[in-house]
Amino acid sequence: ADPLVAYLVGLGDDALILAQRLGEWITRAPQIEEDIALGNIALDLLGQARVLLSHAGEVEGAGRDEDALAYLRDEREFRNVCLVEIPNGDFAVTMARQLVFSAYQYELWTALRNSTEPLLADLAAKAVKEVTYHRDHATQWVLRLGDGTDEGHRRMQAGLDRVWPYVAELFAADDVAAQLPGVAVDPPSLLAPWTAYVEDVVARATLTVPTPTWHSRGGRRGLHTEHLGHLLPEMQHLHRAHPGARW
Amino acid sequence: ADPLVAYLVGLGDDALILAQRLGEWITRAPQIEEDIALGNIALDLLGQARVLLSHAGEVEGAGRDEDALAYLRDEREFRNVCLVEIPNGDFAVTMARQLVFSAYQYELWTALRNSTEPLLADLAAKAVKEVTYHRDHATQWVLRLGDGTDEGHRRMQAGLDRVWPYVAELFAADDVAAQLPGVAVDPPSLLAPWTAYVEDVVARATLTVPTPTWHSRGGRRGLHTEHLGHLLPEMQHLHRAHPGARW
Amino acid sequence: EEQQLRFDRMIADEVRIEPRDWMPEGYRRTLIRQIAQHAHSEIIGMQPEGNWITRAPSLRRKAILMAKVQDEAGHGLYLYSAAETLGVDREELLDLLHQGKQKYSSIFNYPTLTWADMGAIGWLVDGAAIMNQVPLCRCSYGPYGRAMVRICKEESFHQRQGFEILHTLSHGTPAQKAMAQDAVDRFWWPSLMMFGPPDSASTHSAQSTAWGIKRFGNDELRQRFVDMTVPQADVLGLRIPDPDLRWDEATGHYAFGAIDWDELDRIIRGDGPCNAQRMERRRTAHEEGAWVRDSADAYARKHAAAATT
Amino acid sequence: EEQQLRFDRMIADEVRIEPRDWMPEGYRRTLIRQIAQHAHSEIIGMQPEGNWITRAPSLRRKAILMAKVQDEAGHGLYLYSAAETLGVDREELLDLLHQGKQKYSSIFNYPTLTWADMGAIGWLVDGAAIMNQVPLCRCSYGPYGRAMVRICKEESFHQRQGFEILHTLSHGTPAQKAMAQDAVDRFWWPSLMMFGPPDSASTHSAQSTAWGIKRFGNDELRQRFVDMTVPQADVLGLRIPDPDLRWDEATGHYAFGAIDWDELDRIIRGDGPCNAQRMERRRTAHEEGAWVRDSADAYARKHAAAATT
Amino acid sequence: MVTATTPRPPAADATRLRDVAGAVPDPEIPVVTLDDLGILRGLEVAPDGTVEVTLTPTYTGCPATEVIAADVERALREAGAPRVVVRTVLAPAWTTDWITEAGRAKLRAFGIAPPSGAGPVAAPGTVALTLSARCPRCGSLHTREISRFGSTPCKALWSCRDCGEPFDSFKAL
Repeated sequence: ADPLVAYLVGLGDDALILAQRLGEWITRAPQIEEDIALGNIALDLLGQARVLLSHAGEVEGAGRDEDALAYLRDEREFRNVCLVEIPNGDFAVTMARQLVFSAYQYELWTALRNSTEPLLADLAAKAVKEVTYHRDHATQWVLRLGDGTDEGHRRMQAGLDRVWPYVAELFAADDVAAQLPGVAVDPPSLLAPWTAYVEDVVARATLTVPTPTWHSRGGRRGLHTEHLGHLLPEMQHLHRAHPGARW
Repeated sequence: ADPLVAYLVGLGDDALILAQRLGEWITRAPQIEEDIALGNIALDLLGQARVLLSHAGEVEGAGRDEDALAYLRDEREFRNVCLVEIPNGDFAVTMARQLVFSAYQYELWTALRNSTEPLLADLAAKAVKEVTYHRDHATQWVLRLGDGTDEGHRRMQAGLDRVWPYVAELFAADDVAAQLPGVAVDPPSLLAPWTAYVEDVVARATLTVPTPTWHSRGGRRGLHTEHLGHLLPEMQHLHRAHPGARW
Repeated sequence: EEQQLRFDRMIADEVRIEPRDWMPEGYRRTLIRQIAQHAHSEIIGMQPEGNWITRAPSLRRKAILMAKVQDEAGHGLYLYSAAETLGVDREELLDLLHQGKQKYSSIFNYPTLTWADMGAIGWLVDGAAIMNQVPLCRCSYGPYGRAMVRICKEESFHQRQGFEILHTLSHGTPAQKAMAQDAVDRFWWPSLMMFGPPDSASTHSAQSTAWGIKRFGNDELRQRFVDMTVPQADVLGLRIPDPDLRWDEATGHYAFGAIDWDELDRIIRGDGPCNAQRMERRRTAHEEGAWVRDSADAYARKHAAAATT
Repeated sequence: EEQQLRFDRMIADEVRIEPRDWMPEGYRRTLIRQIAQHAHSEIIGMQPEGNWITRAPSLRRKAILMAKVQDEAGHGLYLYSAAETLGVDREELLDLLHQGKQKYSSIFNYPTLTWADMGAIGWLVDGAAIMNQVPLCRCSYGPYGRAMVRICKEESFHQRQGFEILHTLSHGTPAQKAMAQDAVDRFWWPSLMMFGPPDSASTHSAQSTAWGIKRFGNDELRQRFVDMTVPQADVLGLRIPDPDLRWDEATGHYAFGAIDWDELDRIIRGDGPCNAQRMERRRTAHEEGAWVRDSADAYARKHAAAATT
Repeated sequence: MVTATTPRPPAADATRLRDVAGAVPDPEIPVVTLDDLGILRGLEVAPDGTVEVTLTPTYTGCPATEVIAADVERALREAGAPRVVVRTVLAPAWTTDWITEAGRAKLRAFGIAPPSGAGPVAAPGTVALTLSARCPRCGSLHTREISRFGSTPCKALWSCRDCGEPFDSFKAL
């Protein structure tokens, strides 16, 4: 398989699955502003996913468009990291995941602005601006919850604890990226700046960086949590129920 | 459309969808005995559903088997009452729904033992025994929760309040049944014995029969709650993802 | 008094009333009630469509739907802000909604059962909403009128997208076309009810008209909606579910069948298919979010205090 | 003392120890630990399969799977009862599980990612479990041995169903066959680990053997399992994911590749893909069910009191 | 409407067609045109008469982008273009700096504060700085942000502490 296709699909799936999870929040958020904010972030991620998956389909050259990739692959063919597929939990869990992921994407897109693959570089230039907002949004909430009420603090710490086992996978060395020097970013190289940013936020929020006893692995190889198998039926059902239909 | 097919599908869908909901409890029940009991009841209902849907397919004569009917119909083609599709809620909501539904099915199958349609009469003779257990199980739990702790009482009353709006639909006059004298049971005729049984249980449980301000309608005409549209993707996904495959 | 005279003159001259202007208490209360109901409708109206975000059949449609629901939340916030210029605050208004003391549009008490409902809501429900709202752009109260101008523009975009969803479906597979027709069958009559009871049975109207809040009667707007929509149904290739619908040469309008006002009454009383569900979702979101809002408030107080010391 | 001598003689004569018989404390503790771990494995083992009940691809398979998971719950209850004959009660044992102080089989810390995993679990995991459990039917402790007889019968039925699922898939569409192969690829090595570390590294074994609890070494059982399973894979038309696997004429057994014991260690330490999830589900079910159990207890007390007064 | 002989637009017509495309209104804020927003990046007429238009989306996920493409295509066809190809390019990334002075004036008149200042500051450890939006109604800078994200992805919701007016503010990007 073409590593570029795999790389694009991996990044695209991250964005797609997280957009799907954030979409579940809409009409359930703690305040209307957050219905909007989470919807907005989801929309940005969906936009990234569409660009990445469309381009993956073009490079692959087998006639698959963004919808074929999003709706007609099975669980084992998805290449997202496990972090994005875990259930939303309460608002603190979602904000912990947002902090982790948006700070990761911030470093990722910043680095990919120099990708030798033009589409990635173009998308990165655009996405880094969007993700700056996402990261700021998550940062503000981690601060407000961590350094607000006792309940906020307790829940926010629990949120960090819940998502931290999924962090290491984001920065694990990746076969696919290794085959694409200049095009892709080496995930371990993003860890230091990510850590600097996130640890600062966690400290300012009077919270503790968790030290998890276990770590997710293998999302990029299609080894997911059991949660993805419940997300995909909901996402894909209608499309699959009408084979070949246009929408 | 053949009213007999519609009648069989309606009863079959009731059993199928409730079996699906009860299946969601497994590994989540308050004690292991209840994982077993709810699984057992689900299995009985699934058995009823298979007989009813298979027979509906045969009568229809269009080559649809139980799986075609269960997995390849869309939401608007399902004919179950809305009661069975509402989310499980806590254990009290589920037990309230079980009391309502098993007491209804007890009267239904008791009456259908005299159906002139042989398959219905045969199934009824067997099902009434199963349902006697289901009704007893629900009754015991409504008593234990209603007349146990304060929290149990409060939650059990809330459970009754949650499901009672869906009761009237079970006993609403039904076009399809009306076209099948001798074969089908007239739903309103089941109300009096059902009420006698259920009101006695509710009273013994020191609870109050709710008087809801609204009522569900239209499940038998394919007008469902929005919940069914989230249950079906999960249930049907795998089957639909592999068109024509055998399992 | 003089203030009242000045107010009456402004209304008569179609000069807009602004937040700092004096206004009669009844005018203020009427506006608060109407703007709040409108804002609540935007917020509750997110639910029937939000129900399909996770299931949209293409990524493009998912994006459009997400953006639309977000628009509705934005309109809701916008309208609550407009209401706040009249001296209430959003929390109070939300409390009144949650307690069932203020209403939202009954149309949102119908379930969205298929994807085609996203089309029917855009085409019919947004279409009816726009018909109701365009006259409000000239509302005598400035902030409300100006809000409506911007909201109407965005709603037109939504209506166009709804039309496009139905158009795609009605020109798609037979199953898609059937889905589209079914959605129109279910949403047609409730859309006509969105204009409210017949003028003969409508309360509030005369005073609202005098105050320059309401500009047209319910029946007149309903007729305009039917006249606009029927030819669009032809373009869609979909049937309006009304056997009595016909073009009336004499009046130059479409004549249509009798509306089941009992159904509207029942739904307004709370006995609609989704009233309980919509309110429960709203209350649950609010209650489960309380700790989040509390923590944010505590943080703000803490850091405001820190900044000033 | 005399009791000890009598006990030793019973063990030597293969006379079964029964609940009322005197037994050494170490024997009792070893059995409690082993039976509890076995019961916990049945209960936790419901989760990977329970995960597919709502998604089973045919009604027949759904019924079979439901019945199987229910059997596992039944086995769990049965085993907790066997443990209770040794003077502990189920609540204590569940608490130890929930606190992480007693273990369950590591195999259940792998996720079930596709339907074919239902087949692989039945064929490989239940197959390995049976291989481990059949000797326990002759366990020196009566209640445990008799429980195992019943359980092994039902497990054989499950294994056969698992084989049948994989057989159907491997003779189905290419996608189904790929799904089956993928499941075997993922479950093969973890199944071999189910027999525990190599005898050279195994603790507890010698004493358990002396007490008539354990009958065979881990490596011996593992070899039997491989010898039994490899020909079945041929029937299924599926590949065992081990490049070193070959028939060894000299030994009359299949030789197989090196097992990644680090992986097993990691999972036993808690760093497996689903350890946290399995425990969380179990604890949540227990905690959220507390009010139900409490109310049932209160009801029982109330009505017992009423009956005696 | 199809005429028997569709006249092939001369290459010199490119300027006219560019004006046509640039005058297409934004579907959600129809008081401003594509030219006002600066999202029409180029228009070329190929030798065979095909008109190639290049657009850039305001946001990657902006669902209006496809609608805009369809509107441009229709407008150009009505203006006589025989064949229209609309391409969406991400680079260079659109920025609110590309909104023209005329566009800003129109936004203000419509009640939307045009973008000013910058997005959140990226450097870690600093408080994100957002400049105050000017009330498009009374011109006051005494305003407060109600929601960072507004009804459309490109806007935030503000309100004026002086005249009370709630207003959308175009986010600086």
